[in-house]
Amino acid sequence: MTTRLDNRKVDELRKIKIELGVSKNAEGSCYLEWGKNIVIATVNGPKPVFPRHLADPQKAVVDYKYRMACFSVSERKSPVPGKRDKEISLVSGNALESAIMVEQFPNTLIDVNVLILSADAGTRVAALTAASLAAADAGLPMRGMISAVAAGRANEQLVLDLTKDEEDTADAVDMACAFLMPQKEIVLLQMDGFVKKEDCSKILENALIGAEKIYDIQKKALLEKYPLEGEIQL
Amino acid sequence: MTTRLDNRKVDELRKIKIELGVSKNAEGSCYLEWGKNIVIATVNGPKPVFPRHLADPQKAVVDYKYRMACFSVSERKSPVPGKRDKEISLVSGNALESAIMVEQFPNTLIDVNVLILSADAGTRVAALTAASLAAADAGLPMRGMISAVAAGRANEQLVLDLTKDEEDTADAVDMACAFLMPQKEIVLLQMDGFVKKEDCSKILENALIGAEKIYDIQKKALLEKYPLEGEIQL
Amino acid sequence: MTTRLDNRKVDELRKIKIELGVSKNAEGSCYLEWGKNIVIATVNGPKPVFPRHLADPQKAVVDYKYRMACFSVSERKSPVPGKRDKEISLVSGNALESAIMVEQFPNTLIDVNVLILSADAGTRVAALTAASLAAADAGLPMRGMISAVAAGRANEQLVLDLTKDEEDTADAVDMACAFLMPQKEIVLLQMDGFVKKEDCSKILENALIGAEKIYDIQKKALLEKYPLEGEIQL
Amino acid sequence: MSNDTLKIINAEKAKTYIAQKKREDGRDFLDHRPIDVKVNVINSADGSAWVKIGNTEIIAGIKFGISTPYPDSPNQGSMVFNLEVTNIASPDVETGPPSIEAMEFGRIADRVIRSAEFMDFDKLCVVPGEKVLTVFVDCYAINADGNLIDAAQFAALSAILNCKMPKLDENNNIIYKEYTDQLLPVNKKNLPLSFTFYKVDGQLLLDATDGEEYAANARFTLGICNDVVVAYHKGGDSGTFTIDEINTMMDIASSKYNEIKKKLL
Amino acid sequence: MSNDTLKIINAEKAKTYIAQKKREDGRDFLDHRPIDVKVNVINSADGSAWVKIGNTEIIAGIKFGISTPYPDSPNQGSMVFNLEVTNIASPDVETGPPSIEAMEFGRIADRVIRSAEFMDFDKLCVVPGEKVLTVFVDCYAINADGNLIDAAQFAALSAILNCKMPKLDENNNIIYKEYTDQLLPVNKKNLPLSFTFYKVDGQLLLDATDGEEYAANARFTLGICNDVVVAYHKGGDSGTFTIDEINTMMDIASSKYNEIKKKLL
Amino acid sequence: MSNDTLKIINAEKAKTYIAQKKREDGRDFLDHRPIDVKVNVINSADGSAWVKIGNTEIIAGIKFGISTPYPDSPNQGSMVFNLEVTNIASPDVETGPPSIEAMEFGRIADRVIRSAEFMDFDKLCVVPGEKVLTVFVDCYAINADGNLIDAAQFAALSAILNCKMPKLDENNNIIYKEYTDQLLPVNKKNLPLSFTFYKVDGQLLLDATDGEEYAANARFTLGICNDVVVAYHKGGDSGTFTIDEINTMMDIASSKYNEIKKKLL
Repeated sequence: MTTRLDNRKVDELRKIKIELGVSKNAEGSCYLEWGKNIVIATVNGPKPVFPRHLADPQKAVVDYKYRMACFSVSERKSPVPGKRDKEISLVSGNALESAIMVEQFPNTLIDVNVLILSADAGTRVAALTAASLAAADAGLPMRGMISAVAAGRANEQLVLDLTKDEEDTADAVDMACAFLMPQKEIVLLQMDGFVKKEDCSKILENALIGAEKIYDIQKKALLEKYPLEGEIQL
Repeated sequence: MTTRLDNRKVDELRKIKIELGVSKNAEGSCYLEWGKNIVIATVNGPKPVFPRHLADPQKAVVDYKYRMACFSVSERKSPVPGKRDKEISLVSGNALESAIMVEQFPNTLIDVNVLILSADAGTRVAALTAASLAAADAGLPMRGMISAVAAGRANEQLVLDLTKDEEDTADAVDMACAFLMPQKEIVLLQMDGFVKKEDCSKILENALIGAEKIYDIQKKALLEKYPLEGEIQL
Repeated sequence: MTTRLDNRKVDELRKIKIELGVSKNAEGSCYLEWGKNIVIATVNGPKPVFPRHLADPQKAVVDYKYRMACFSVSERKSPVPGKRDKEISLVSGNALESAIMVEQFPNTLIDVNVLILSADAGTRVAALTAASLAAADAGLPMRGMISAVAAGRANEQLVLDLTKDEEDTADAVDMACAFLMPQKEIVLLQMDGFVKKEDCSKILENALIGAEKIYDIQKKALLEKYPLEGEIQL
Repeated sequence: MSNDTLKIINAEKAKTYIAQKKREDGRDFLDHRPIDVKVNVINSADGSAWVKIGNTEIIAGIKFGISTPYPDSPNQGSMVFNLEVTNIASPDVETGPPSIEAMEFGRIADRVIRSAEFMDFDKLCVVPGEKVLTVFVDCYAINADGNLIDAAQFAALSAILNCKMPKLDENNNIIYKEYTDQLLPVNKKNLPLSFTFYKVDGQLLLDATDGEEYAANARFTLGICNDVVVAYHKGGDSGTFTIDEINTMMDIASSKYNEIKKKLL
Repeated sequence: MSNDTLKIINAEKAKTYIAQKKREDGRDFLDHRPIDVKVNVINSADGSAWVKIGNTEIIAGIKFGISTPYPDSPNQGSMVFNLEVTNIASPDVETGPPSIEAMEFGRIADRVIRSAEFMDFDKLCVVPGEKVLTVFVDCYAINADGNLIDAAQFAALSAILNCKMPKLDENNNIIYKEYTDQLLPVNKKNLPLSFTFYKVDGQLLLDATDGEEYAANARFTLGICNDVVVAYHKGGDSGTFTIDEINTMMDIASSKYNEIKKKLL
Repeated sequence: MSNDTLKIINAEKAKTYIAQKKREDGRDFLDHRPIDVKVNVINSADGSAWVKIGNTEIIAGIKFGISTPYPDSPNQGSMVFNLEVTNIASPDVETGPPSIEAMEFGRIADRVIRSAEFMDFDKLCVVPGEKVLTVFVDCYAINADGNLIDAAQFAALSAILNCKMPKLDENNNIIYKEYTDQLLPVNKKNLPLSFTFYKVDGQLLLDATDGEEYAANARFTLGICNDVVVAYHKGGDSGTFTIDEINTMMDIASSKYNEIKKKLL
């Protein structure tokens, strides 16, 4: 097994640090360090929807806002959300919605905010992982956790959880995956690259292995803050 | 009589091809080729107006949207509608409204969309001619057709239906005219130039002659699709 | 006492000319020339608020719009209101609101428009002085007048009512002050500079002296147009 | 009483007068209200004019700027025209971005000024292909009581006619508030004037008031240079005109041309 | 009957058919509707294609522009892709700025085209570090009845494959409507094709109609070059897929690749 | 319970305490809550600080950019300051474009930092007249519980004070994440600090909480360098101050200057 740029094993995650309930004003919140990524997520709601015609009589609407701080990337990003931010917000909101029992709260809104403070590849999966924890921290009834991770290829080997440096290698491919756990259902999947079918399947398998690790870390974080409930719910 | 750049006679229209009902989703639609102009128009409604305070208790509101495809002109146009598009939409909507019995549908909206796919001078009159046909195709009760055409001056002679090449000649003047037919009432009239009063009157007369030809073409197209109704209504 | 660039005394105001009721459509209006500043202010209302959720059940909302004409400054200004315009509008609206008995008109809107036609330093205080007169001209019940003036430092001396030329001197400091008169309460106060505490207090005292002069000029203008009421109200 | 109700009452009043072959202010149908023009009223502007037509008041101000010419006209300066009709002009105007109608009014006034090769854009070239002068003409409606197109066009024209060329420094940048003794290069022979008509119950009205405009269902603006037409713009709702009416308006505008020209020159 | 009601009825109809292991138009679940491609249909465009998939119609048109290269790729031209889904395509689309869904559709189609190093951006360089060609690909939905991502991708691809390189003048500016005999530099071996699946009540559907899309709760788009995957994009509401389903869709798309490729080349 | 109702209750609670000459958290009226400053917390930023004042948390991050200087200061770099107060900081903040209040807060904090010639913009010049450094200071409210102006000003200041100058390559472009051993050129003697007071029922409060701010009807911010005033900004609704109150706040801020300065240096 060859060595990765940061000496991790091919199936090794970067260091992850989670703190729940960091935000005093939010009903649920999560601070997440994932390698050099830093993410804060807050969840509020369910609450009334304005304007009313945006409400859904069948379920709560999840308004997921993914934003990158201007200083989170190498060259300063404009503070105005771009197409990428809007697209990630849309698909991530759908992914998170599949984990929340939104049908219990018709005609309401669940506000989800994720701010990327520092970015080093994999921010959308880090954001979803944090947002899912913040939703649980907010006490929302959930049918599982969203455990998200990127898998891919770098320097001629299939690897888990790529860094920005790995993404910049010549043959790099990055597949952002989010699973509803423990059900192992895919709720987000995005990749652009050039990958043989067999490798594509293998990367997806790797992602699931990674997601299972993430799920364990998430459960541990929740059990620390909510010893009893955690045991039952997860 | 001197020859025109494309060898037409001074009072000769470019070749016009009309197809009604081209759009499956629209209640009325029209595909129009007019020389090198290509136009698609759709009409939907009457339908409820949102937000409600935009409704008119006396009549249907005609929301006419004139847009040019980015690739319809020589240098790529921005996809964002500009002042010119908005102004043409406003005056064309007023023109079309004079042909539709809008007073029969108070508090409703009639949506009119015109997309210019290829442009070679005279797009606003081509658009109105097509939109009027689409309105008839949609079965809206009408007090007449809007028959629109440009007339003007090019190469020292007064001509009908100028091309872009003619518009680029040194002394060119282009007068966009739309008539409610068969009443011969002017519903749109726009010109910028430097034209002696007598010539101005003459150009307007030429435009009416052109509009009568357009009107015949429109009737023919409608009679082809609606053999019986056409005979009675027009 | 050294001389100022325009030969005024340190506590001398520029020439002020006031005309009330200049705008036929407005319920109250004021044209003000203050040195080379030219300002027009109009006031309308109280009137219903749309959309309704912006209404305040306790009082009238004062919507103060400060705008500079494109040609009012040395280099042409964009017609789109910028952050500076919005900020001045916000703080000036709050200042004017303290003079109007807004609690008498719950759930309504008072529209205040100020257009700077020509600018030569001190436009925000000239605007407030004019807007307060326009509010009185509109017959709104008031607990006093807003008398506004700038005071500051230029060429090593503390002066009242700086011109643009004075503002451009090396040590210039400009403090925009608005007082509710005759109560002498501060309703707007803005300064950026580098001023010893003692001087800061002195500039503020100078501003009050200036505001008293402005208040006299305002009273005179109102008495001219409203001989009887003026005597009683002010 | 809401503004809308007031507008409807004013429109009804206008119609009642017209039915009796009169106008509320006693004018003939084809007369202007008194026109008053003051020039160079704004110290900060490079040129300016304050035009009153009855109760309608518009201020136009000019500023010069240096810009890069368009690739297809490397030796020509340019003009940017802007008309602002805000809440200050009338409580009826809603706060917010410019209305589509105000935009249309501005574009029509702009086109009339631009027509007839009135302004000599070649003489606004500073360094061919690199630097040209841009003339910014900004009009502000101060009080709106109808006929804003013509008032804006008159104000812009007056400001242009009384505006001196700016001095440039050695780097060809504008020295603010310093001028040569040359006026802005225009062709006074081709002075284009705007004449806007409204049609109320079949009657053509020149210089309509706000109430008359609200009562009308069709508008027509002509740009005229003596006996030459420089612009035609039909607007204003779904009313129609006949060819004869167009020709009539053309003749009326032409006959009034010199009277208005005198007020502006 | 409001558009929303109609959509719900159409979705219910789609579900009823699927419950009976059928589709309303008689197709198998993994079949396309008839695909019709016409190229060079727009005179004003440098390249164009009109693609019909059933009742869905999209027109793609190409325009060239000259621009400054990005600092990090001084020798590469660029592509700008834009998909417009307006009211003209369907009365359901609201007037106003593009919807977030239309934006997402455009971004997915864009990425599939961009993938697989299909376009050779190095050959779009005019003056290294200074001037490069930008290829503007603008797609307009003319009639929207589902599968807009694939239709836009097919239309863009067809327009690109049939587009000649523009002639440049001595200053390296584009001479409009004049072309060299070179085609746009693409690598036909790596032709990337888009395959979008929707999932309705557990059933995977290829080339879904509008009613089927409305009935679905998950969408998946694959970009495929033969037996190579070039893009994966899960979208469309909160439905989920299993790893097996992803692999199944990959195999289906791969097996249909040559059939679609033939229609476009 | 709606957020508005909660705000009213919190404001009433604040008023009740103040009527009893107390604050809910036991502080004196002119005391700050505990202030906690952590610097260089964000790896991707060139400088950063995380400031907590009670429950209020703001993160400031710095990024350098290369830009063209303004024509009137060809040898000076520039600073762009931005404060974002979004939904993440408080459920009360509405989704959408920045509120006018957040914009005002940012402008005041910006002005205090800019004052007193604290930053030496001459030393940010790279190539006179051509290239200068721009210092982007972006502040994000992470949790909003009052006193955002001062918290943002403190955070920005801390980030600035701990930020090293970037290395440039031979073309004078920034090499990301490489720094010289020089700090950002500032004049520490002129360290300007922001002190914001709110007035509730006639009582002046320093470092107000969200509930206290909602109860107040006037706000006053001073920028102070020791015994020098660098900024005055009255804001916050229609309440008023007397000249004596302004002088009192000036003296209080001046007396607290060194205590706060120590926390930031």
